[in-house]
Amino acid sequence: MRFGVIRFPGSCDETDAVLACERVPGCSATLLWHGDADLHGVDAVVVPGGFSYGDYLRVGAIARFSPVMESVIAFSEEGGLVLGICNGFQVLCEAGLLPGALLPNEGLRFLCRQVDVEVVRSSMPFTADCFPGERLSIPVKHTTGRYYAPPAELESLHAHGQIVLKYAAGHNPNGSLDDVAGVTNQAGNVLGLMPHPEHAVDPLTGSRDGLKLFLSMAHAHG
Amino acid sequence: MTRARVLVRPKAGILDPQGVAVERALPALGFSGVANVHVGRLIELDVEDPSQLQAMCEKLLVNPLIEDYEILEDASA
Amino acid sequence: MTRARVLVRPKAGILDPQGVAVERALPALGFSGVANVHVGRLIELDVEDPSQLQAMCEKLLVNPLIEDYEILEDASA
Amino acid sequence: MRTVDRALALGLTEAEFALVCAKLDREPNEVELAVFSLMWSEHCAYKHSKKLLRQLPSEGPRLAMGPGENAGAVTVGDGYVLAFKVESHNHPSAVEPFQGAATGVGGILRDIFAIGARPIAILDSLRFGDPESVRTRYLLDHAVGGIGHYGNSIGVPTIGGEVYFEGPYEQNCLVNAMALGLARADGLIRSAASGVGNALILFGAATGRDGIGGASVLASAELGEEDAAKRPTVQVGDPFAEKKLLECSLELLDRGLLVALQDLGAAGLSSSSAEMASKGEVGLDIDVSRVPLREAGMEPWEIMVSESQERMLCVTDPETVAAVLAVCEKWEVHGTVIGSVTEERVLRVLDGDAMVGEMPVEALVDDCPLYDLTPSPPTSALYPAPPCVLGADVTDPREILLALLASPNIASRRPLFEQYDCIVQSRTVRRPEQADAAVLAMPGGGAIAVSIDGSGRRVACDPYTGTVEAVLECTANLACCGAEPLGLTNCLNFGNPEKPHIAWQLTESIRGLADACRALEVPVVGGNVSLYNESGGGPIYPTPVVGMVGELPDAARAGRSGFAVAGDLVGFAGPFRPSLPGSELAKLRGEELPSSLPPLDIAALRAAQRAIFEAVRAGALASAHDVAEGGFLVALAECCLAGGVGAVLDLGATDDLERTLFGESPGSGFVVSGSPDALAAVGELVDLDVFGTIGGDVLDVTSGRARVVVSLDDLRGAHSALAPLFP
Ligand SMILES: Nc1ncnc2c1ncn2[C@@H]1O[C@H](COP(=O)(O)OP(=O)(O)O)[C@@H](O)[C@H]1O
Ligand SMILES: [Mg+2]
Repeated sequence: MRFGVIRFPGSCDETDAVLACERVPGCSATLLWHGDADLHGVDAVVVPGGFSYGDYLRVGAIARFSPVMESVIAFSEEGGLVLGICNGFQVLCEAGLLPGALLPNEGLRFLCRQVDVEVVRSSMPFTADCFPGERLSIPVKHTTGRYYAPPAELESLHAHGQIVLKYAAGHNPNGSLDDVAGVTNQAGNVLGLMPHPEHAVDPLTGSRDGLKLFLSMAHAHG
Repeated sequence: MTRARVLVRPKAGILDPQGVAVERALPALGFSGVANVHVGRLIELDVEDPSQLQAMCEKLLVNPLIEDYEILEDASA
Repeated sequence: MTRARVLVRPKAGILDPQGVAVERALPALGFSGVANVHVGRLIELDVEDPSQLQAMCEKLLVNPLIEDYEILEDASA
Repeated sequence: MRTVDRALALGLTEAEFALVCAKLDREPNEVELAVFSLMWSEHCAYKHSKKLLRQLPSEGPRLAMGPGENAGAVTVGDGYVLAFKVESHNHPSAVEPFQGAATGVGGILRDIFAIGARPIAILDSLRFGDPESVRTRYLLDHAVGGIGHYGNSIGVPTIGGEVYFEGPYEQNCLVNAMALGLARADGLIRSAASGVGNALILFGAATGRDGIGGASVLASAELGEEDAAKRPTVQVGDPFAEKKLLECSLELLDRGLLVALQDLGAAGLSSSSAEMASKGEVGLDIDVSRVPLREAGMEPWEIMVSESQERMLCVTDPETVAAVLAVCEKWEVHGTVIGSVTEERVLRVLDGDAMVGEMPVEALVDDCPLYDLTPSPPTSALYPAPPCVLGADVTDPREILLALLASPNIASRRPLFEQYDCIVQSRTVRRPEQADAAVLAMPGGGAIAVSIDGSGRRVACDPYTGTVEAVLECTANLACCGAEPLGLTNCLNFGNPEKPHIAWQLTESIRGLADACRALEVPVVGGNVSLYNESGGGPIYPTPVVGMVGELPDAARAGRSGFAVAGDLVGFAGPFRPSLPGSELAKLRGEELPSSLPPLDIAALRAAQRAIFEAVRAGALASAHDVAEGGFLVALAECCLAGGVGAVLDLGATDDLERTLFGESPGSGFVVSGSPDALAAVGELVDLDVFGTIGGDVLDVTSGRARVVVSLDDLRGAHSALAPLFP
């Protein structure tokens, strides 16, 4: 399986995401340039963390209009797997691929911290290698990670099982509603999350728990 | 060219920690009688065709899920 | 209570990377004829004594080294 | 105004102005005067420190690039080199802490990629006044915010640093930033312009009136009443622009398109072009009318001295100009040919067809007079005693321990470092508070450890020994991670060197630095000097900040500071001879600074540290932590806190309990833990006493009839004292 990792001007974690994908047996990864609409036949797309276009104006706002994002939208509509991490999550929300928005952390500061994340739903392509309720130790690092959706929408996300990952009790770093850490679209082929699974793929640098997300994607692809 | 200002503010009902922080800091500096503080964004620009402003807001400048906006045209000109 | 707005913008001559980013993004979305874009902050607040607004700006709301401001009183009330 | 008066206003002395006229054979015009005044400023010319810096050893088998280039570098195996440098941004940060600190980070990162290395880490070294003061909290909060903003946004992890709070920094905070970069050994590039006829290309951000006369003038004069007037020169950092500049620069190098590369720092185009010409022994023609401007109507002299951030200069063959510009286009950075390399060693400034300045390169770069200092030790105390916050009647060791843990210089820095991305780039093996130094994995499976240190208060007590201590503290931190030192960088933050006792502090400190580096066989690969850190409140503590890089063969065996395995034994190693004068406890008690510190036996300490790093890298020790501020008992508490586990220890009777528990001697004592066999083996190589066992959730220490019992929760509570500073 081949992952494509998007590179916007201002992306920071794209190389880390490539390294994470490459740790999955049988998988490779390539960088996709923001200005190139061609996805080069990749099997899944990762929209990585960072500060695309400086995150000026509003996080993710400018990146969503880049040529590559048009193709990502089309790719997702055909059922392709799209994983948005941190800034990537913000971009996917701005692009309308995921519900809700990300607001400044309650504490207003950038926060880099290892947190525990709970798998709410494991019957889906991104978390199939986890068991329900499993706690994953994954770092967060962001200033704008407070998940928000209007009350009715949030209800519906719960009802449709679209809340896939939650911060474990006492681990919510940013004031996200209902401790939401990661949400999926209705179809279940697009996942956005604020924690950085690509920074939890090797015990040497902290934890290996995040690798499960990439392994799950590979298994889903078959 | 028309000079325009777009005022963008957090939608009512959404926690605005920046507003809260300012509201808390003011009394400590001796300013009393301040309430309802909100912090948003100001965008100033020259536009040839002011009728495009609304579309610009809806497409790029504002996220309607979390923000309200107001356009002030020719504000300073 | 008076509703007031403080418009804070980068001082002339000070680098405004946000303004540059927006100015670059707009044409790509099909909005031409836009220039001189600057992005600043909007602070809205209710004050009992509007004569204190200037002092609030100078002490807390504005960084006078790099920002200018303007006070709009009773703007929406 | 007469030219000479303008020269004086710009900071030149009368004699220097006369020398400029002699070098030019006439009076300088406006452009030339602006350029000379900056090139001959303290900041650019090092006129009060250059002679002293010559003492520093800069040779060694691992040296890949020594002082003189934008950053130094050492080899780290597998064909890689590691570039690193520390630099100050003190005055800009005192004026506007967020942007000052942010642009400080931006500047040091440019120095790293200017030699062709990809930045892989940042560390910060901060000095502020009393955290109880509103001003200090504002400065600290914003400086930390600025560092985080720049480093986080550009995708370079901030993996470590240090902060001290001391009265003399109240009006002169220090913000130093260190950066490291990785390059292939054959991928480094120098800044020497060469090849007559080659094109000079400016790329990056457009040029505005940022910091005109800012950094160089600010950094070359004491802060005084007229600060307000200097304020319009604030530079705003744009990490997004720098990220593009970085990728663009490295791609240009990768494609082999460059002859020379240089960043624009203090004094902007003037110093960068003059240095490139000087190093290459050529001349340069620069047409300022070609420089992309952010503001209309800028004068040629303004363009030459603007300190707009995020800009680079490169030299390329005329044939490859188009290719260079295409790469610039790809990364959306302005790239403009602004001039060319000439044979005659003259910097010519053109404005279109008009010649607006013509200066011999040598005069600009080499002919600024270098001054001898007139050092003289002070005859009375230079600094007031710190305020007393712990009465001398408090003698219960438990109470003292908790007071020390909660004191600003010792309390946990978590509220600061959590604002920094310490993991981007996937190399961080040891994050803040996991070990005494940060550890980064290297391509071949090995690792490097990095530490930055320097206690100004101890240097104020004794500039020579205090500086030796700073170096040994750094090597001790590396040793605890299993690393052997490879190279050193430093930033010398001092007051006004024209005053005899500041001159003495500087002279003694550099002598200490040189002696320590020689004895440890560690080359100084580069550094920076920041003088005139004075205000109405007097000079800062003399503050040499030492940044050091070491290496260990196996990243997986990097040491940890926290107690790891319940049941393991705790030992204390090293020729530790603690003393209380000048310690943190003495500070809390408001005691006067002593006028000297006990001398250190560098050779003995080197041997002890070697024993520690050998044991750590062999995997024998489960933890190692050096005794630093606060002494032995504080070090034990830190081991418990980092490991989340208690320990029960019996030190035996001692004749001076307070000195044993709280005395200091940087770099010489180590709390280690491991199996009985492992400690016995380490004990063969270095003095080592076994004191007890890891386990439980209290720290329980007995010495003679004294006993200290503190729960982990109480330790943690005291150690979290800085949290309220960042509400
Ligand atoms: N304290 C010091 N120790 C060793 N080298 C130093 C020291 N201070 C400055 N240098 C060296 O002098 C040269 C000039 O420094 P500087 O003007 O700060 O460079 P840049 O303009 O690239 O930042 C650099 O190579 C630097 O490493
Ligand atoms: Mg440089």
